[in-house]
Amino acid sequence: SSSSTGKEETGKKLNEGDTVKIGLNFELSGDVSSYGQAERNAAQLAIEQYNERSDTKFKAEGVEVDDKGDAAESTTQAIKLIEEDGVAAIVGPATSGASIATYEVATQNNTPVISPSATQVNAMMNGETPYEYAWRVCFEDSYQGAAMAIYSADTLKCKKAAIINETSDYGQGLANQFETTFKEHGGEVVAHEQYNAGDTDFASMLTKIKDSGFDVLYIAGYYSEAGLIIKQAREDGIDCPIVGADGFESEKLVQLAGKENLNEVWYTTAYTTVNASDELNAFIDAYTKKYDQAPNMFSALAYDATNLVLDQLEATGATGEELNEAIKKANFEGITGSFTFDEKTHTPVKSVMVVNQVDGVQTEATEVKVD
Amino acid sequence: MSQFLQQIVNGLSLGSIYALIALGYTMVYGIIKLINFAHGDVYMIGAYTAFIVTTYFGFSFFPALITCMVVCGLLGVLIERIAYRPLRHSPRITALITAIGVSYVIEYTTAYFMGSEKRTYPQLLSNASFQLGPIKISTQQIYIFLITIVLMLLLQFIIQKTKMGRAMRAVSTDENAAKLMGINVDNTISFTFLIGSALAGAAGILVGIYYNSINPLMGMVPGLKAFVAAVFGGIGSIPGAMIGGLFIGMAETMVIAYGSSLYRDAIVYAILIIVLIVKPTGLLGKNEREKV
Amino acid sequence: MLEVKDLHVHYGMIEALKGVSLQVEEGQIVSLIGANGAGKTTLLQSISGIVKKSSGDVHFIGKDIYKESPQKIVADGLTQVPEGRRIFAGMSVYENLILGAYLRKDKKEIQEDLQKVYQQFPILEQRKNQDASTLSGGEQQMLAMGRALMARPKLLLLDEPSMGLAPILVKEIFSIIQEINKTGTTILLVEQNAKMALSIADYAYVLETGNVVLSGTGKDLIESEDIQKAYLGG
Amino acid sequence: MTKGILNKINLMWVAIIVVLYLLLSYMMAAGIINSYYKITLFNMCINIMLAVSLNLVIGICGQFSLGHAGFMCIGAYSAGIITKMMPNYAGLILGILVGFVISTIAALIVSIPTLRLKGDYLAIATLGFSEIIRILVQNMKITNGAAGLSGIPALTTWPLLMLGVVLTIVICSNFTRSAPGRACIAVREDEIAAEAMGINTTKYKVIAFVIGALLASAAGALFACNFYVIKPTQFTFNKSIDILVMVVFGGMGSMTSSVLAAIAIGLLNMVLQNFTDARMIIYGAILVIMMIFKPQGLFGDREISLSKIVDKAKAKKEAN
Amino acid sequence: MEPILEVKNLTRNFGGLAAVSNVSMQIMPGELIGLIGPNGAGKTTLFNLLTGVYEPSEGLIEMQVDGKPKQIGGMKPYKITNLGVARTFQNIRLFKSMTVLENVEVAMQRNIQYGTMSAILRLPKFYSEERWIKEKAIEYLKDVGLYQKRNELATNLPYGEQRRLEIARALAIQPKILYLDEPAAGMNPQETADLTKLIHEIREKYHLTIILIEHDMSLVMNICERIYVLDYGKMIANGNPEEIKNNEFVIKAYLGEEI
Ligand SMILES: Nc1ncnc2c1ncn2[C@@H]1O[C@H](COP(=O)(O)OP(=O)(O)OP(=O)(O)O)[C@@H](O)[C@H]1O
Ligand SMILES: Nc1ncnc2c1ncn2[C@@H]1O[C@H](COP(=O)(O)OP(=O)(O)OP(=O)(O)O)[C@@H](O)[C@H]1O
Ligand SMILES: CC(C)C[C@H](N)C(=O)O
Ligand SMILES: [Mg+2]
Ligand SMILES: [Mg+2]
Repeated sequence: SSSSTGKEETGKKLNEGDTVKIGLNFELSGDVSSYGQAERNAAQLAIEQYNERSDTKFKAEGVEVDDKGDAAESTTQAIKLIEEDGVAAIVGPATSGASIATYEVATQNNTPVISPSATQVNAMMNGETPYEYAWRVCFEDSYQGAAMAIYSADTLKCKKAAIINETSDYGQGLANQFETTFKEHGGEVVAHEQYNAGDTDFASMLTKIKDSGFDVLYIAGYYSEAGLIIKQAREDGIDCPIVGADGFESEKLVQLAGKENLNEVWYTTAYTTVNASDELNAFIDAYTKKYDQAPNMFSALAYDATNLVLDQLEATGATGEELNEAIKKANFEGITGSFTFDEKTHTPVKSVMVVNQVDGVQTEATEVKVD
Repeated sequence: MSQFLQQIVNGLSLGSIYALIALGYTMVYGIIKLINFAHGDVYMIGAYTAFIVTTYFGFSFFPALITCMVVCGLLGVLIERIAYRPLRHSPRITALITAIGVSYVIEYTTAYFMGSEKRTYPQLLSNASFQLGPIKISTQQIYIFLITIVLMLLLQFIIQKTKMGRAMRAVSTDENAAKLMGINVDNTISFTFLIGSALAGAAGILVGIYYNSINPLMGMVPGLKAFVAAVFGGIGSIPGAMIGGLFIGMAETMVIAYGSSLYRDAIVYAILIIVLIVKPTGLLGKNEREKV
Repeated sequence: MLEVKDLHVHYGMIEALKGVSLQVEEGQIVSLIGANGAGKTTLLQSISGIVKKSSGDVHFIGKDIYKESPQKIVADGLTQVPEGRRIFAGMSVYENLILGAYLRKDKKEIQEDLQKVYQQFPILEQRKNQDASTLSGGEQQMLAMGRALMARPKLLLLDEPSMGLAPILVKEIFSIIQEINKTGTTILLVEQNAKMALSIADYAYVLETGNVVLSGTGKDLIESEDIQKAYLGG
Repeated sequence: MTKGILNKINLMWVAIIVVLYLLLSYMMAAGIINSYYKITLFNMCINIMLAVSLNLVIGICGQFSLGHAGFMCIGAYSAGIITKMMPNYAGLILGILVGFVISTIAALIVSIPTLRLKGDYLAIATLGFSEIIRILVQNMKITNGAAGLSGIPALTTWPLLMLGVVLTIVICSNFTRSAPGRACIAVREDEIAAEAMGINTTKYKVIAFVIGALLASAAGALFACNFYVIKPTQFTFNKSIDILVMVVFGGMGSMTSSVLAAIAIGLLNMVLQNFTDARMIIYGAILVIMMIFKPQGLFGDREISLSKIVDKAKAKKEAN
Repeated sequence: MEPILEVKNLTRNFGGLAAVSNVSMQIMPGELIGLIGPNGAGKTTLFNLLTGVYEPSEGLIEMQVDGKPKQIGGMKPYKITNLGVARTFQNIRLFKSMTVLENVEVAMQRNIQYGTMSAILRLPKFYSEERWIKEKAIEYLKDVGLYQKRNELATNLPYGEQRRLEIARALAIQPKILYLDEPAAGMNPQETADLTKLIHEIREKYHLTIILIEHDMSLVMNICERIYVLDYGKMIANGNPEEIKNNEFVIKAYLGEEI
């Protein structure tokens, strides 16, 4: 079997008709399994669609593993995928912590890892330089946080912000950047609260900040809690703009918050069904058909990440270093937008959209520039 | 001041929910001294049962509540039969491990069939709220609070005053002596699980409606908090569970209101530890020195 | 009334009863004596259905109770006062007594029986609302007997009722046993205190390491030399 | 038999360990154990250290602690932070030592007042304490908050792990089979009687608790330097439960059992990986079934004892 | 001669109940004292006070330590034990899953010099002391006739032997004072006779002061030099067996008409 370091072996050429294995390393159990499963589903869909096409050179096979939402397990599973299954690339995991835990092994073994949604600041960095084989197709938290701070200060003309963030890296990353940029743009942060993923009761937090005089509320977290916060805030009579990040992007946000409460709500995202492209609509249809539920942003990102790998495999017919080089140079058009990679950070250069909700319906999407 | 009053309302409603789960927990513990780790998951099943019967079969609140309580009650009995009864005479920690196993099975079976993402409820109870001077209370909060109190009183009555309750207490102190009185120990324990789990079912639907958000792992944290609440109040004591639940809810609320939300759980645990050091068997737990 | 034939009981690998047979006739006091670990408690517990029997035969008033559950056996009229009293701690004296009548539905008669027990053991009435675990050993023994009587047993099994009691109480307990017997309850009495047990017995058995080694009327056994030596310290 | 430390039995143990070590090293070098199995093996080693040390607290001393993850967390972060600054073995050793100091202080703070608590009350107090540790770590700058540490140098090597495992087992079993260990067992069996034997029960509970904490902290350090990344969410109450499961699954009070359980659960996890969606259902069901049919655990409270094996062999020889 | 133990006006309340009430006693070195009284009189509670399990509500307990009286009331049990006080329990409290030998070894804790470090590092001190402990423990087992059973689990011993093991364990503490709480409970006359002999032997061999609680009057009256009688927490009589047998209060409260 293969050597344990893989250092000397920098990849191999594929023959037409070969079956290429792609590792799908996702959070299939544990607290964050809903993200992992949504992404796994989309990745499998992409592979299935690839195999159904008649114009392809290879067959692809997705090898699923469960990292349980745990960093250590994620390392272990990445090694399994590389060593035991001999995958050409790994898509996943969904969360940053689990993703970062695979970069060292991936780089040692010349196997690209593409995370759909590891948005943590500097996630791909190994000190000053990025891990050579680590990639993501989402933008990083600070970027979104900054974008929303600019939008709130300049477009919405807000002066005083209250921030509520999840205690996770995602929440903290967004909140910190929002605070910094908002201040730079002349704003002030008058209240700052945190919650744990899974919390359901935000009454005391909202009661506490209610009188602090804020004119915009930034929620740095995912739809599952953000939906409840929005609902409870609106019912509590907080009617100023509520803004957030791509964690809001889900059908569930509407269900959780209630349509009537989703007014004056904006969030940053790379994925929007407003003015959806044909490709995006096709994806939504196919996904809905296959899994009997609508996809969300995470599925879309995973779909893009998988297609990115499949495209480059198809183009190069090689694994290892050559495949990785192709990814680095890729100019990818996906359903979450077109992008190239910033070679210094291995993060896509993508535009941020700010989406507005009116009665729970996304109405318009504006592009925001961060500099 | 008005903020303070409002925070008290917030604390009471959060606390009632913990208390509601803690009641069933403590009841089962009181009788067979088992930490029923799966209790939080039974509560989750309650929430899902209500979700299914209301969403797919269009049940209204009360029929849904009854269904939940029945389903969860039976589930509790089933769990006891399969996973705890064979271990009744093994070390308690062994049964704790089966409880953990059962908990995994329930959580992930639900995730398998219902998906692991969040679900939302139809609006089953009016969510009108009214202003009482400076404070705002919703009808749902009142419902939860009242139902919790009523159930606590009912439980206390069952355990202290009824024949079944006496049998339960007898089984809890001495199983073999209870048998010699003609008490059917198995049935009594099943009954305990029936009631305790039905309570969890009631909690499930109420929380589902109140927060409008359920998922297969939703029982984990409240299960743990309820365990903490039960211990705080003196595990095995029904009023203790009520007080413990209300206390934990109130403490969390006050830490957020006047401390830091960052350290919410840390501070609550610290208070808990201090209380236990001062009163090693919880607030209402019997401070029984073993007779030598 | 009670007939045990060739009863075997095992605890895991240990055979605690190795084929015990005995009989109790209606209205009698039958005593069972034997050293520690002879299997006396095991015998009573297996009759009551608490301990699993390996093989043998148990009949009570003509009915096969070998396989019956403890609560059925109690319902049939066979009640036991267990070794070490086993009163329910944390419950009041009154509640303990009422639990004795757990299977009975005749509320009124239960109350009457309660009064009877209070008459027989006045101390229990004085202490009726006290937590039973705070009673002294002797009081607990009376409670345990009173509790058993609340079931209106036809046959009462007593396991070492004098254990750990002061001499003055031992005498009192034995006279209570005789009184209970006079009011029509048959008694199977297990005792270490062989002298007392034999002196009130109509018939008696001696158990040694799981076997009945001797039996006879109480009087015969008291006079037997072997018994004198081994159990009466003579 | 007992001729000081260089007795026959001890020498036999040394021989067995050396052979086992060389065998596994060879298998790794030859690729019979590939990297995936290797990391699974590494993981098992860390779990052995955790399970054996928790067994000392729960199985031997009878103190129901649900806070083991907290001490692991301390060790992991101490080593993580220091080796990031000093990415070499000196750094790792320093990290382990710093972890020891902090864990000892933490263990003393929690144990002296709380070990008076009994059973489930103690469990909740230790659980709470370990959550407090985690929340502090989650909110500190030096630990990089919720994002955790990444880019920790991979200093954990096979010889180091083997050493960790062997030392853990030797420490725990030497302790158990000595006067202080007997005192701990006495405390577990009957606290009042133990006190009547002149045993300062608090002292021995604290000793066992601190040894357990130190070993967990060492395991945490090796863990941090094995997986590149550590996050506060890895050290929740669920981690403590996982360790507890190993202890009970194996058999309480037996070091051998904890070792075997850590290995068995590691293998089980490996096999179950193939059942992604049903994995946890099967795992849960196995826990239930296993406990019902073997409530004493996989191996019960038996220990592999060379001296007994030797005695038996001798007896057999003589009989022939 | 100074009394080895002096109890002055000792009281212990449980809620409203005075389980031990204003009790005073003087015990001389080497005496063999009986403590009798009806059930619930407070005998065991008195032992618990003397051994530190309970704290006195009022009163003093003075023990002769290094030639000076020392107040030990309310001290932690293990500290009192380490002054040379041992006891057995009314409800046997052995370390059930330990072997017979280990039970005795545990009791020798206070004579052990090596610490946790020596144990873990297996320093020479460990080996030499362990050997000594084992030899000593075996000696105590021989005293009570349990040497043959040294490797059995304590829980597997028959009742009578468990009581003997409790005595061996108490001896291993190398006490000056030994409290025995109903050592003959549940024994038949033959076993009781053997026990009586054993108590005599160990007292001679180890120069013990012994106080024992017993309901078996044949034993008490046979071997005790002096008897204290408790009733409802109060000391109602104190004297030699003849005096006690004929004391009308004792007859009324405890013995009944004839013995
Ligand atoms: N639960 C048990 N498990 C294993 N062995 C037991 C159990 N109960 C009793 N035994 C054993 O069975 C035998 C008979 O015990 P049993 O309690 O019936 O004796 P006994 O005659 O009542 O003695 P005593 O006079 O002490 O009450 C003894 O050897 C005892 O050790
Ligand atoms: N921990 C306690 N809490 C409350 N009451 C207690 C406690 N310990 C003892 N008592 C009470 O104190 C009284 C004396 O009990 P104690 O056990 O000392 O009696 P005793 O003389 O040893 O009786 P026996 O001969 O039955 O063993 C009893 O009424 C008992 O219920
Ligand atoms: C799927 C998401 C929860 C992942 C998150 N954005 C992270 O970086 O951890
Ligand atoms: Mg018996
Ligand atoms: Mg006593």
